[in-house]
Amino acid sequence: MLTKNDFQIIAHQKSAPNIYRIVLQGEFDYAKVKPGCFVMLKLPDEAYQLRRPLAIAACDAVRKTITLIYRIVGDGTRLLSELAVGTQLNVLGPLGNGFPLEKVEPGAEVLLVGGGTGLPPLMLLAQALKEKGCKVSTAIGFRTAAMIFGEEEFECTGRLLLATDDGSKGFKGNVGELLTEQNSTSQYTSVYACGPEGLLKMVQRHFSATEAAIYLSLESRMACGMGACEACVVSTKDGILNKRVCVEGPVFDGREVTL
Amino acid sequence: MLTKNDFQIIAHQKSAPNIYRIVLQGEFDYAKVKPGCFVMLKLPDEAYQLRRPLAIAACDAVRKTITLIYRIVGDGTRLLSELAVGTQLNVLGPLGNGFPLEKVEPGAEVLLVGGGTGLPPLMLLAQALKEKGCKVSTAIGFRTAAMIFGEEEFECTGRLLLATDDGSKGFKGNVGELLTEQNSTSQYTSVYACGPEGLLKMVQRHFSATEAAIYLSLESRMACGMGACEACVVSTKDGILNKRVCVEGPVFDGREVTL
Amino acid sequence: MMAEERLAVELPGLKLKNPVMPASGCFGFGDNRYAEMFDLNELGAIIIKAATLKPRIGNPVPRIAETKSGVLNAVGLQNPGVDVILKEKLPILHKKYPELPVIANIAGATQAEYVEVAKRMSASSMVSALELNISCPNVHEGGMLFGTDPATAQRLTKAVKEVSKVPVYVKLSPNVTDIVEIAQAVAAGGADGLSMINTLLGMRIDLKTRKPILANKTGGLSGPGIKPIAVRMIYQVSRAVNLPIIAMGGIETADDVIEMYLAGASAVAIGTAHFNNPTACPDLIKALPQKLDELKIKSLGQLIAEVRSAQ
Amino acid sequence: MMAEERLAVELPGLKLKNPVMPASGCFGFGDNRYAEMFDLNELGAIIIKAATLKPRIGNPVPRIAETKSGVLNAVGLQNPGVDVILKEKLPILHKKYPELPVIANIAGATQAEYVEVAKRMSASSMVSALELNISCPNVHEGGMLFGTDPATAQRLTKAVKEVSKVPVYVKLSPNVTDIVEIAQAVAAGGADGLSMINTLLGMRIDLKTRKPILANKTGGLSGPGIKPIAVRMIYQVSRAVNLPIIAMGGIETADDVIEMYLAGASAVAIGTAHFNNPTACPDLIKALPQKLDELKIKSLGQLIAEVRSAQ
Ligand SMILES: Cc1cc2nc3c(=O)[nH]c(=O)nc-3n(C[C@H](O)[C@H](O)[C@H](O)COP(=O)(O)OP(=O)(O)OC[C@H]3O[C@@H](n4cnc5c(N)ncnc54)[C@H](O)[C@@H]3O)c2cc1C
Ligand SMILES: Cc1cc2nc3c(=O)[nH]c(=O)nc-3n(C[C@H](O)[C@H](O)[C@H](O)COP(=O)(O)OP(=O)(O)OC[C@H]3O[C@@H](n4cnc5c(N)ncnc54)[C@H](O)[C@@H]3O)c2cc1C
Ligand SMILES: Cc1cc2nc3c(=O)[nH]c(=O)nc-3n(C[C@H](O)[C@H](O)[C@H](O)COP(=O)(O)O)c2cc1C
Ligand SMILES: Cc1cc2nc3c(=O)[nH]c(=O)nc-3n(C[C@H](O)[C@H](O)[C@H](O)COP(=O)(O)O)c2cc1C
Ligand code: FES
Ligand code: FES
Repeated sequence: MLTKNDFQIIAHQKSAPNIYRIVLQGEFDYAKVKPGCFVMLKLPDEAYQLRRPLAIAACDAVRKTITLIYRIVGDGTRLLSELAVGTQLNVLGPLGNGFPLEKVEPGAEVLLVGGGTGLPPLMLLAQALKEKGCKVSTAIGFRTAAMIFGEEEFECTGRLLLATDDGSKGFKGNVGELLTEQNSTSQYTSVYACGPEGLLKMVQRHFSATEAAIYLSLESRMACGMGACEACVVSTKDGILNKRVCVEGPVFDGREVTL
Repeated sequence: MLTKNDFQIIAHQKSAPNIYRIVLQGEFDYAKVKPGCFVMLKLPDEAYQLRRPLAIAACDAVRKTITLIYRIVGDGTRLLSELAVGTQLNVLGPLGNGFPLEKVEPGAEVLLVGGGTGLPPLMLLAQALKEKGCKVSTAIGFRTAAMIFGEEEFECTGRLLLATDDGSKGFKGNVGELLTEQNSTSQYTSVYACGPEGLLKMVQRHFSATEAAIYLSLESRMACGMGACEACVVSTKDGILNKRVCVEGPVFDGREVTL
Repeated sequence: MMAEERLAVELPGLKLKNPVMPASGCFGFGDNRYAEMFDLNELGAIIIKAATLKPRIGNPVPRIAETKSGVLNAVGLQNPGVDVILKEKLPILHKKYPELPVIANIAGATQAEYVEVAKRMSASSMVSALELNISCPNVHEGGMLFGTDPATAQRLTKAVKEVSKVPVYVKLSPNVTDIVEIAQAVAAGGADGLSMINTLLGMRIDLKTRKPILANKTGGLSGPGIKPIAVRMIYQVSRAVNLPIIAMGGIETADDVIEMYLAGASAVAIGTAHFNNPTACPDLIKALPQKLDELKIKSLGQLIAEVRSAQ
Repeated sequence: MMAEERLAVELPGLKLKNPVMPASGCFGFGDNRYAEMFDLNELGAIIIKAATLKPRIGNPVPRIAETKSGVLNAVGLQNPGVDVILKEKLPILHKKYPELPVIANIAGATQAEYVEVAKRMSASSMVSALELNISCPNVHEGGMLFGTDPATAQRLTKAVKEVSKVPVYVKLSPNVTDIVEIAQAVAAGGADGLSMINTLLGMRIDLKTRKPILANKTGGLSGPGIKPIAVRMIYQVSRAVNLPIIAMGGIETADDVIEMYLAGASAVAIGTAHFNNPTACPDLIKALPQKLDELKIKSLGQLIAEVRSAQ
């Protein structure tokens, strides 16, 4: 069931410069949440007409909580960052198709590649893949050491490959260079990526010649989130804008989607 | 000095159906506050472009607080009523000319006439007149007993004449009928009124043949509150809309203003 | 009076149990997730996404930008074309909701195209009325051009009326100097009703890229920020032209619906409000009876009559 | 570069230390309480309330209504007439702020009246430029009519230019089908610059009285809700007409100012934002240098040049 219920903010803190982690408690269809799914938050100010899509980074069906991690990029996320614990927030969800977990075998070696605010959905994914018995490696990149977040989460679920542009922590360079240097292409049966367009394109290029299944989680400006307005479309192989990120996505087959 | 500072809500409760009392703490020019002065509150939602004018009902320069009493009449006051203690509210003020207290002598018999949300400025006025040594009578009217607010305030400052339309408390009828019945026209040297247009007109009629000074506090839709936009004008004797409620008012000579 | 009867309104070709319908472009062809949140049978009717003769892939992305109390869209009439709509989309909708009146929004680049789409669409028993979209600001041929010149608008309306088997509501553009003149022209062309208003042409520019946020550069502005313009136009037109008006433009609450009726509307459509509140339509339908009580209005039918006679 | 130099802009008749000025009608003649909140010398310039030949008492009240992210006003050009303004209002302003450039907004019911007001106003050494208001929606004669017909607009501009001793900025109405056509007409009439945009014609209706809230029925819509329309119009006009543009319409923040520059503006005026924030102008002036740093813009002058050359 898809619902729009009021959730209560039960925790809200800064995790890194401009990055916030918010825990919301409330009722929705926890059984339908898959890694890669997202919610749309209504901002508590009447001037804003669009909900903000944010990926579910963690989900606890027993305590009835979801965790979101977001970066302040504009007015909406700035407003969000100012909300106090105890405030009610209206949550539409769960939305979107998640990563197709049923296609991966226990014991498989899988790679997660993330950057920026692409990390949150990968956190839930890493958890799920680990529970399934996969060998999870995660490659993530940041500008500099001070910007890093999510390190613990990914260390808990497997091997973490960390890159910073300035080398202040981990590999010096971007995630693409890290993967090239590690020569890590062939051992993975599935590769999952979420992050800026450049990172997704790099993953497409890097693994196109391999046998690995490639899954990319995309962002797109959304209005309805319900598959009704055609705002959020992306192109698949046939080159026309025929897939809606909000219902057919946000996760797409990396061999089909045109970035 | 005129300022627009953030005040903190330190108390906020319902006083009667749809009537709220809010106490705000903050810095502004307390020395400039006279009975009849008002503030303009910025609503904490970007969709609202106009501040809401509210009269100062009580003012404590030592504790640095002002008390406002408002009725929920539309979206703005509804939003206001939902704000929790601790919230910051931006206050522009003090605004307007108050009642001309310098013109009344200690010992004088004065009458305050109020209805609806005209009561708040009269509360501060009753206090000031009492401190000046005047004999204060206040006549106020409500629809029914359950709607009454401000009773204690006016009982503290002098004689209270209370009317309800349905007679559920005090005189049965409106304030005009109460004054007629009491035959109270001649003993007052000054009459101060604030409330709906009908009540103000009644006061004009009722006291026009007397010697009493008549002061009416008016409401008007405002934009700037600064005397710049000409939105809030009213007519004085010459019949043209030439006085701005926000700067020349809200208190006008009842023998000059055209309602 | 029963709750339902109070909300019932009758317009050419449309017997509506209530006056609330999703606006064109904000509800697709009903084949979306809204049906998971409420029963579409609760709606007064549904106005489907614009149909063109050939499939249209629409504009490049981004197609949407936010503004204060508004939204800019430049979807660009993406649709699978009238034949696919008739063969694949409408049958699904009709099977699930056989009683739900469907208003088909139609668009074209030339008069001939409009006429052809109207002919095919109106021949379907699943379609109760046409909404002639002469006001889309997001396509480069046709679209808004048909809605800004009175003579062109009149000619097009007449041509479509000649072939249409169902009543035709002409959807007017607010991007004109004199909306009354256009309304009079389409009335003279034989329109059965009007839809007002489509979006206002607007733009947002990204400060970093220095380019318009929308790939199409300009887009159509909708949402509560434009409501006062819609109210003004409906007020002016309803006094000049004796045609029923389906009102749209920023409607969010029952108060907004009544304001549109007082301006001169006979029914309402809801677009942008869906984005913050996916159950905007059923919420409004539930809120209306209480609002009527509060304002001592017996029924919407009577309100329409009272407003018209007070004009 | 010094902070001041970064914000300085030069327009016909106007050497501005910064591009921020209060918009006409929202700041009176400077004789109001804003001066208690900041030093008016901080402003780039001031655009005074519309002046007409004879005193005008304006429209009946209510003159103001609120909308979502907007305000409707129907003040109706209340002013004491050009002679009183020149004799009583401007000297006060000039004495207190001798360096503050004054742009005088002028209006009229006939071309002859406009011309007469322009003649008298522009003859004053206290006036740096005229803003020719051909777009006021709140008066029944003249006003907006001059701004909706290209030929009339061109004729009026030419007549005013012939008598004016200072540069003339023509203030355009957004209530038109084709703003570019009007801008081209006034450019052909000899305008030195443009002011864009005036308010959009709107209405709110009171649910209880069933009557428009404004006594004048319709009013002009301003505020952040109309900004996307202003941006679009400035973008279109700046590409078609080579005249400097003073931008207005919903500007609240430094971001909004830069967005207007990216659309094609050379200076900005602030109206509605004053109501929520009486220090909107000085706040913007203070915020601009940091915003320029953030966006790596050396100066507004250079930004104007870059935007023009990228067009
Ligand atoms: C499926 C999905 C999942 C996402 N998950 C996350 C997440 O877990 N953490 C996170 O920090 N961000 C995530 N994003 C991006 C996030 O939605 C935007 O950063 C956010 O909406 C920006 O809002 P704003 O008001 O601060 O920015 P503004 O730029 O002021 O927003 C203006 C409009 O543009 C939209 N917008 C701006 N940037 C983006 C973007 N990158 N993607 C989509 N819409 C955008 C906004 O939603 C809004 O409608 C996700 C986006 C999508 C589509
Ligand atoms: C000088 C002055 C002092 C006032 N003092 C008080 C007071 O102490 N207590 C109190 O309850 N009310 C007082 N009012 C009235 C109060 O300002 C309005 O009730 C309030 O602004 C309504 O806001 P809203 O958003 O709920 O109503 P809406 O109707 O949604 O407001 C829409 C717009 O209309 C304006 N408006 C609506 N009603 C009035 C009104 N009666 N007077 C002025 N503007 C109005 C609002 O300010 C706003 O701009 C005073 C008004 C003035 C001018
Ligand atoms: C995303 C989106 C798509 C739209 N598509 C269409 C369309 O295909 N045909 C049409 O006539 N109007 C279209 N419109 C306009 C709406 O039907 C409606 O006239 C307008 O948005 C004003 O109503 P609102 O403020 O309630 O959204 C669209 C509006 C939006 C926001
Ligand atoms: C209360 C009010 C009065 C106005 N009076 C005038 C006027 O006299 N002359 C004029 O050209 N514009 C007038 N305007 C329009 C503004 O100058 C400005 O063009 C418009 O409001 C858009 O800017 P904004 O959104 O920043 O307010 C007035 C606007 C308001 C809100
Ligand atoms: S956001 Fe509307 S279809 Fe995806
Ligand atoms: S509210 Fe602007 S002059 Fe009074």
